Amino acid sequence: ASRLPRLAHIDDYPRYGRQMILDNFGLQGQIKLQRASVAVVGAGGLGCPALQYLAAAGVGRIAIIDHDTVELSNIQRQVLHNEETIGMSKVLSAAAAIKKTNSTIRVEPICEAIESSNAMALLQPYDLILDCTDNVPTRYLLSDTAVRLGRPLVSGAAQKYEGQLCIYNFGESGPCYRCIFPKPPAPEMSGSCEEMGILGAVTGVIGVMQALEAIKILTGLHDGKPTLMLFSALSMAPFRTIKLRARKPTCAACGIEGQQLGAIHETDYIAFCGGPRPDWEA
Amino acid sequence: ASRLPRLAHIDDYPRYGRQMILDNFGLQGQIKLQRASVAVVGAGGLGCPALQYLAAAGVGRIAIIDHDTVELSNIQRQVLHNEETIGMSKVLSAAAAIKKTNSTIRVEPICEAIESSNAMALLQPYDLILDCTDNVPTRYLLSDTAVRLGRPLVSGAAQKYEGQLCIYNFGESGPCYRCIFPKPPAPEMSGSCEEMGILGAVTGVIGVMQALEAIKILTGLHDGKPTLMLFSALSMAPFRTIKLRARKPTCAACGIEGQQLGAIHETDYIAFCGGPRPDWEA
Amino acid sequence: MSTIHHHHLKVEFSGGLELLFGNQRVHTLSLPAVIPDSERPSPSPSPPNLKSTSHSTSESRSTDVTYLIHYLRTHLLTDRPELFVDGDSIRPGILVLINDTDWELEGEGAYELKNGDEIVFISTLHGG
Amino acid sequence: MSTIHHHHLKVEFSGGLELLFGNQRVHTLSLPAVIPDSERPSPSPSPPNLKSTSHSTSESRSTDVTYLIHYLRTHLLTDRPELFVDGDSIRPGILVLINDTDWELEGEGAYELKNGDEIVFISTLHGG
Ligand SMILES: [Zn+2]
Ligand SMILES: [Zn+2]
Repeated sequence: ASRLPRLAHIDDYPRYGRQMILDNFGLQGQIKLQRASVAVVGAGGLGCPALQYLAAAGVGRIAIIDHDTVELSNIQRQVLHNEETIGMSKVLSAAAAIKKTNSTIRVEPICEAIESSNAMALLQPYDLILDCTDNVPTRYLLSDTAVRLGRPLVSGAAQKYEGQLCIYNFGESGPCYRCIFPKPPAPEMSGSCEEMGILGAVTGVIGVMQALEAIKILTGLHDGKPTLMLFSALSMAPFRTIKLRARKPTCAACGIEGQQLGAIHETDYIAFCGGPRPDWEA
Repeated sequence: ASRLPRLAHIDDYPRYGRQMILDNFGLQGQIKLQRASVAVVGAGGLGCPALQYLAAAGVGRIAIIDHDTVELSNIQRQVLHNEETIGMSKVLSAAAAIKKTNSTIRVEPICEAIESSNAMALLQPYDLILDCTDNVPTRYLLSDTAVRLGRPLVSGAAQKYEGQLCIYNFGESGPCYRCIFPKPPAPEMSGSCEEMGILGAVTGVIGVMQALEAIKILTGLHDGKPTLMLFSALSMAPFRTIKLRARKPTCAACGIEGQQLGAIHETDYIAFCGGPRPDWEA
Repeated sequence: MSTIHHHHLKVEFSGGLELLFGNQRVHTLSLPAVIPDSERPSPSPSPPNLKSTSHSTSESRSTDVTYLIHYLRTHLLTDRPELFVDGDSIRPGILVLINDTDWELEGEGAYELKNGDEIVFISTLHGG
Repeated sequence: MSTIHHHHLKVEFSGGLELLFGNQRVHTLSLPAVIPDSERPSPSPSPPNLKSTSHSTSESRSTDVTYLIHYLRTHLLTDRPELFVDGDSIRPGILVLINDTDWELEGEGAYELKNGDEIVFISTLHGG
């Protein structure tokens, strides 16, 4: 007798009922989430809200990759950490919090700095990657790794009152980070080292949107069109969605062999301020 | 000697440093938050993320008003509750969670259903009200009460893949809920009783935005223009901001005496389905 | 007039209203820029003196939002008209937006449509 | 030509670029629709044969995004030009948007500006 696919636990039906009755979601959508694996790189201001909603929605396997420990200055926006977890590894603090939300999913805390030497191995097991980091070199590394592994990369960024959200390397023709930004910005414009400030709710909006986009991709609800969302918390119309170029045949990372311009250098990933271990406090 | 205003705890400087260095925020903004009081009505899908970011940002006094208990079906989106708090009062579950985030603020769990008989007394002590409820009668009640108390009302709503956000009764000329919707919608359109379904991250986006708007109002960062934000998670451009009418002189709730049309009836607040105690699961 | 000008419009429904329109959120329409009297909604007949003296004027009346609502009800609505209109006007609880602005700031039903206008009908949400 | 047509443009900076433009995010500009050769950026002179045969053509060249960048650098930039331009083009790490579309889909610098266009310059964010 043929067996219909079903959820792993009988309790999953009441737990996820509110989303399973949605149009085009259903039992099939829930099963897709249950079977999905997601790597969240960075357990800071973006990673915390993203992890909350991925775990609550029932994504079956979630990796949390970060090498930092919780500090008092994080609590203002990194909502999975709290006064009691100050000093603890961020991945353990975050993993404990989302396991309390959902004990039925597999949570994999990985307390390592992601670098060019380990990125492929760390990210290979996962269907989808969330970039919740806060520095330019790691953004290039994650994009290049997502291209090599053929994984979509849901990338969030936030500073001061502003945020950005983009899905890279998605579908047949979605661009990668290098397609849009072939060269890094001026170091003076990238305040990962100097202190720029951040309003917590701004990282909250972008982080939740990262979880939402990931859920849309995993359940097949995403339309696949490449867009960049800009958020500006103090503007009268705070959101703007931009239509983006397709993948560039000349892109050094994702272009067509023979047409590619330039090459990817290891040196691209060396943090240009403060040494090789960037601070992921996004 | 004149004493400059300062934060209550020496630890508040590292805790809130990332937002205090923002343009137009500063120590003054943090002191405004510390002195502010906010009532969050509904500790469900909207209330949970809103409470997280209000508490993390250092709002000095936060009331949580809800009469429900935590159920397994809530966990999919109500991120302050977890498997361990199933069966507990939502206000106690939420209060315990945000106290762990910030032990320096005053959290007031109020386990009561808000009704026309107690709304004025319950909400009078607070500078600002968040509507995180999920039914039409309570939305009218909160708007009318906000008008009578002269408080801004940051109102969020979400169902299925959609959300809405609006600030009512704000500033000199901001409209109230009745200015925009003088009469309730068709009961058939308001699925507070029947099950419409909701994607958790949609309530997350709207709830975080409610906290953000509240923080903007309390710190003086809001421009005061009346707008309605529409969110549609599956659209290519998911956010739309609408320019709204000013307060209506003819509004039964906030209009000018002598020009008002109609009157507010107690019966407006009787839930038209399922009895007088609406279910606040927003 | 020998040629009929048309306005191309984008009409969008949200907050559950799309369920009344074949569960389709976005519709593109082409409406004549000028509506003959015969096609206008006429629950209350025009006063006789106006009718007799201004035939050509009324023939050249521009297509407005009131006509659009009438048109949507007649041609696109697939379900339960009482949830969209209330007599000749829009049902309470529905907000009409003209190019991202509350229609009350634009003259409500009397707003004359232009080519490229975007009209949105939303039902207030309240849930979770 | 006896009258000079102007394009009214909205120019916006975000992602930190506003700091280079007097910390003002939104600027409204009025630029002539046609730019005389003399005012164009000329780091590399035109080839002589082109220059000699097409004087009237080049005089009627329309204002494009390349000229706008040159204009912004010359007239509005208050600080550190090397963070906005790199030689004659925009600095790496900055994305240009023309009416909410990536400029690469619109011809990049060669896009001819129209009245009412909205041009946004964003710097990629990376922080938290
Ligand atoms: Zn690429
Ligand atoms: Zn009113």
